[in-house]
Amino acid sequence: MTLVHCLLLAAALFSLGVYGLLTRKQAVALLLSIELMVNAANLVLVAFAKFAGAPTQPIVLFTLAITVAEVAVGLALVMLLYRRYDDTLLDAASEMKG
Amino acid sequence: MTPWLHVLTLDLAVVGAAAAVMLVDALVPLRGRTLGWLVAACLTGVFAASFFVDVAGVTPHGAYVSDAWVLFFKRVFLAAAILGVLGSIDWLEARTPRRQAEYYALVLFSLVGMMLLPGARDWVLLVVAFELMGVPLYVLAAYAKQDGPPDEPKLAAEAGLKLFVTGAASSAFTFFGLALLVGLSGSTRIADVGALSPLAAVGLLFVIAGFGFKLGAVPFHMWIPDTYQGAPTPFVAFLSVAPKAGGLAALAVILMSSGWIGEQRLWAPAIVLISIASMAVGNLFALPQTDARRLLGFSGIAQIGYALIALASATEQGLSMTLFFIASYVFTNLGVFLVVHAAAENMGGHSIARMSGLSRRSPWLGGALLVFLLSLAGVPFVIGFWAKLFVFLAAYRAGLYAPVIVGVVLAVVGLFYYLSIARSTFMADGTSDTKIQAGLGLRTAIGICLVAVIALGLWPGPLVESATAAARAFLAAR
Amino acid sequence: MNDPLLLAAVALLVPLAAALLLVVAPPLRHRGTPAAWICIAASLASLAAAVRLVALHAQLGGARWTTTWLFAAAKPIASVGLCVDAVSTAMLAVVTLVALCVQVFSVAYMHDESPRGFGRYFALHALFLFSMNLLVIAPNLLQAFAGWELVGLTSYLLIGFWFAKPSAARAAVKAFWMTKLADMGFLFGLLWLFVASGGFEWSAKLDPTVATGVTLLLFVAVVGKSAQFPLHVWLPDAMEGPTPVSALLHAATMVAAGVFLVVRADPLFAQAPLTRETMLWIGSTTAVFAACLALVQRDIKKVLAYSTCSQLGYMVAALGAGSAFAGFFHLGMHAFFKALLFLAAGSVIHAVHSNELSDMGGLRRKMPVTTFAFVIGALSLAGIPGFAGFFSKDLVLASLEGRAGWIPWGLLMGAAFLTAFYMGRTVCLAFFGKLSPKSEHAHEAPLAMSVPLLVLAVPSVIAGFFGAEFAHSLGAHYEVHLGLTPIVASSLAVAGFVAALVVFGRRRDASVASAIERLDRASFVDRGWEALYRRVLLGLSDVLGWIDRYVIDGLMNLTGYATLEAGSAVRGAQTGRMRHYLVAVVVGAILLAMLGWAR
Amino acid sequence: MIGDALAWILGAAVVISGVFVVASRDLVHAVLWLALALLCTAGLYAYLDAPFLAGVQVLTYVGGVATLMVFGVMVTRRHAAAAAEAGNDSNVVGAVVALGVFAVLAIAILKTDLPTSTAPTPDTAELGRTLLDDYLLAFEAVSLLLLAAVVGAVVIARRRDVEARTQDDATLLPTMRTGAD
Repeated sequence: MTLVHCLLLAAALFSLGVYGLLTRKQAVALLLSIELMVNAANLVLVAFAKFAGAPTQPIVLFTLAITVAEVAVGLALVMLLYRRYDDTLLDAASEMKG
Repeated sequence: MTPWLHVLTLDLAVVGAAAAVMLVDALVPLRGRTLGWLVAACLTGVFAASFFVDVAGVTPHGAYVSDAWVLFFKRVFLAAAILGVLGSIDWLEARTPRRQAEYYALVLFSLVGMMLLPGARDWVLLVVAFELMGVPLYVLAAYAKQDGPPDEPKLAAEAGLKLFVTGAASSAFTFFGLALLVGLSGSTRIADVGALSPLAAVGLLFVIAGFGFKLGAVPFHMWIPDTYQGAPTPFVAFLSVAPKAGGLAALAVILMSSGWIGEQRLWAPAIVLISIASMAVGNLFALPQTDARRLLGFSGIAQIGYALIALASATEQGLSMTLFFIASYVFTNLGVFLVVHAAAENMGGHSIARMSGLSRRSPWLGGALLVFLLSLAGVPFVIGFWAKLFVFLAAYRAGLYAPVIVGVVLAVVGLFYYLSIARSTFMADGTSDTKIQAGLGLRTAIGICLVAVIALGLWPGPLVESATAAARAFLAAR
Repeated sequence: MNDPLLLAAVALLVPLAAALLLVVAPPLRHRGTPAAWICIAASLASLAAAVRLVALHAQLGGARWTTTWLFAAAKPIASVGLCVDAVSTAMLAVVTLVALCVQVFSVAYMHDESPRGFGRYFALHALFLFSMNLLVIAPNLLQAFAGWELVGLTSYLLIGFWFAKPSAARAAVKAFWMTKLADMGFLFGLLWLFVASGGFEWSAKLDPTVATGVTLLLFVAVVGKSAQFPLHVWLPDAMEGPTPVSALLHAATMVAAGVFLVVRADPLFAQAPLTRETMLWIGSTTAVFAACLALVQRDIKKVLAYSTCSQLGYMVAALGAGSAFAGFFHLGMHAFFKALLFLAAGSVIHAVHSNELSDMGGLRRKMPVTTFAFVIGALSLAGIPGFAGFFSKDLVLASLEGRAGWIPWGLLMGAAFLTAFYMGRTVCLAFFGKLSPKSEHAHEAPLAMSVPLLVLAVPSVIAGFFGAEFAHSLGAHYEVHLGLTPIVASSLAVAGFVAALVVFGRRRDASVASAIERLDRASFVDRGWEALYRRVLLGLSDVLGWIDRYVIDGLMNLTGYATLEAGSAVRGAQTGRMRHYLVAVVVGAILLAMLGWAR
Repeated sequence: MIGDALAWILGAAVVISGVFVVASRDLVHAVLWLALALLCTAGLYAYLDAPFLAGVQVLTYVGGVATLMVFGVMVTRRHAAAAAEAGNDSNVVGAVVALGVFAVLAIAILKTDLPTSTAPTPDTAELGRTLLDDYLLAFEAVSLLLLAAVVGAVVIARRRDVEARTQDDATLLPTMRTGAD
């Protein structure tokens, strides 16, 4: 496997995440999709460290930590959604528009 | 003590304040409005200290550079936070009297993130600071989760979630872009671009897209009106200015860095496109709005479009005018939101129609609202006029004729809907004649904004000077 | 007090001090009457300083003082200051005199206001006077713009003074919005001027294209402010404001600011023949167009409003013909007699409690002083020989002789006839004929109202005789010569008046209450007059009125409406569904990124 | 060679499980597929000389996935997942946009001359050193971020808020605190 392959793999993973982001209706599923996208970014970081000697490995830890923080808040918000609407479908929360 | 720690004096003071807020709440819970006033006093102290403490310097590996540029932004953020806290005191006491400390702590955390942004010269620090600014905002947007009018809790959940979902998606794009940029250049320094490849270009534009979300620039803007409508209005006052200033700072740090400024051919068209789209969408969508917060949300989208024009010019003048625009926008938009908040608390809602009779029930609030709206509309001689004028002048000098023409034409449209609010406040309502009640904190905040908008409108010189000095310092040190 | 600059500073700053005092001391303002006296005292001081300046200027000449206002990058961008010369001193005197008269008049006219409203009214007046003076003595275009905008803002507040009335609030917004629209021209012109010449000087030297562009942009602002075709539609609506406000704003100050700007910036306009040509045509079109519309108005204030448009058209046409002096002279004369007319109309409205001409009639017996004043104003406006309006109008017309194939000249001659005719009509309907029911209880205005009328009546008659001195101080040449223009103009004016008397004056027995119906019934003494009046004049006016209401105003409204509709149409894009928000984010990111690999 | 083959298999597994993450209708299944995808990625990290990161990845996501599972169960317990995920036209839009993203990235990747280097990747000790040296400020900022996130998550997720307590509770609180003094 070379850098190109890793990057293409990551791009595919990222695109899958995008697809999930745009099609899933469950709020939790949205979080899964975002995890996939961040995972793709991490793969890019690790691949560059391996094949190009870039100082990117430590950054993975940062993106992981940030994502954990985001998901924690996100899950809390999903719980709030669930409590308010008795549902975790995103389209439930579309009262404000226009 | 480490020789460079003084660089972070102000940031550490804010961190200390956040820690103190949580500790105080855990040990000696303060009742009433005391905590809010203490936080405001602390921040005012930090703001004052920014004029006396020497914070110039560089942290190891040049990750963080503190100079006039950073100070300018820190003062802007601190001013926004002080005014935002002052404006929130009464709302918190009225709605969530037992959930105050977390609110202030989260505002302070977000503030630390903002304050780290303009000095960051390292991709990792920049992105982390950006997230530190952003994550507390998700929570604050949903803060009214179970208080107030019956539909408010539901809207709060929706507001927080919409902000979070778009924000988290944007972050994913930022991370991917960051990974590509650092990987390709082999360095985490923002200024190290290396040979610009198509992939690096994509990386940069992904990062711009991610940051554009916080700016509320089109097409990453759609959360704005909904979040503004559902979140607590005093918080929205803060949300509508400080993170935008932070986003602009971050964009400027990247795009005007010694590495990227040479690649202007790549990013300038992107910024121009975003700015034209923001002005068009913001102004057009604002027209049919009936809720003051939604209207101001769209107007804020348009205003960011104006700020981006100057940034796109990629000159020292353009950069300094962006700074001037941000500072003016902080006072104007905070002021307008706080007046809307004060009015809505008394008049039973945020719809523009509800604002009628405001001028009679409180001439000062009505007058202040008119001044802020005129400033947003760019009418002479309040500060917003200079902001627009300078932005247009800078862009014109840089040869960006298209956005200037679009901007001026749309500014006229803006005048239309700003005046529609003003007109509504002048109309009689006939329902009530009682005076508007506004707490001391709210009144203080509005008063400060009003004085700033008028005084800087009559005498913009000092602010122009310091913005220019800041821009020059940045360009010299980058 | 012999220092011109000090006097100018007094004229400028005393009203500001009064305004600030009234703003920061609410008790003073809320009491009402003290606010009025503070404001009037300030205007009096301003007037005294201005009069002294006029006298002093004749001996000493001009003076100029500036200080740097704006810095950017340690380089002065602009300055503010005082510019004392013939134009500014004369304008200052006219403005302060009219303002003072209006304010004294208002003390009685606004008597029924609550003390708070009364105080606010005078605070605004003081602020307005400051703004206008700031514009008048501006040493450069930037300060003029500051004054210009402040004038716009305060006039917005004054027109919308009765903001609780929806129509007044709407009129105020319309006036503000339309003039602001035009002000974008000013702003652009200013920017261009700055970029081209590095400053904001009145007499910057520019290359021809730039000069044309800059002056055309400035002229757009003038069209808006001075209510020229086609941006004049806000002016009739602005009559919703208190009548003294109309007297101040729509006679001597706000609307005249546009003309004044062109007079001031004459060196710039002199470099742009194309702009002047445009002004010539727009001015003469407006003059005749608005005069036709004035003919059929039923509201006495709207007659005067359209008449103001028309007279401003004269001034703009004169400026277009390159005769700044003629335009400026007419501005001065017009300020006197139009303020007089508005105040007299205010006096009538105060007595009758109605704006409608059909509610008036026969007032000459009830209100002799007001009638006297109105007739003086009307004769002056009509340009009857001997009155002030005659001299200035003659000068304007003379400056147009032979220009553009005599067409503008002919248009203005037609307008002169129409002016005399509609003023004659107004006088007949309001003051002669039978008493209407509403006029039964009318009584003469109190002293505070009649004195300003008489004061303004004096210059409305005699000011014209000082044309030569005035011209001399401006370095222009002026003499009355007996030529084609004065003879034709004065005969047309007299003819117009006589025609109006014949049409409206004969039937004194007819009920004036139904004046309008009477016009519509075929009840004219002379069938020939009737045919001429009904078929030609009324027909023309009706057509023009229709165009005005449905085409021009309609277009203005349509622009607003279309923008609003566009806003509503796109509204659906904000669906409220997060999925769509995410689509926008992702698509935006891809589009941006495509910019990247497209390289 | 065996490593390479294994990497290809892992890569394929990542993509396939990714497809199921976004495509499976049952939320619990989707979470499990995500766990598989993340595990396979961890394997790739190990292959790419980042054993420490592989470990972190596995450890972090054990907790994370467990939490997500709970949510998945919570949701599906009450609602028929199938009904919730009933198809609509947005799948087409999503597919087109996702393909667009992939196309943009792929074209940019293929058009770029990627840098190469034979420099050794840092070992775990080196990683720890840089974290507290080069990235010191960012590291501290991240710790603040985590603190803020915890505070925020608690604020939002607390089921019964403090002010929702009865008045008695409210009057009780000060006395309790006085007692602690």
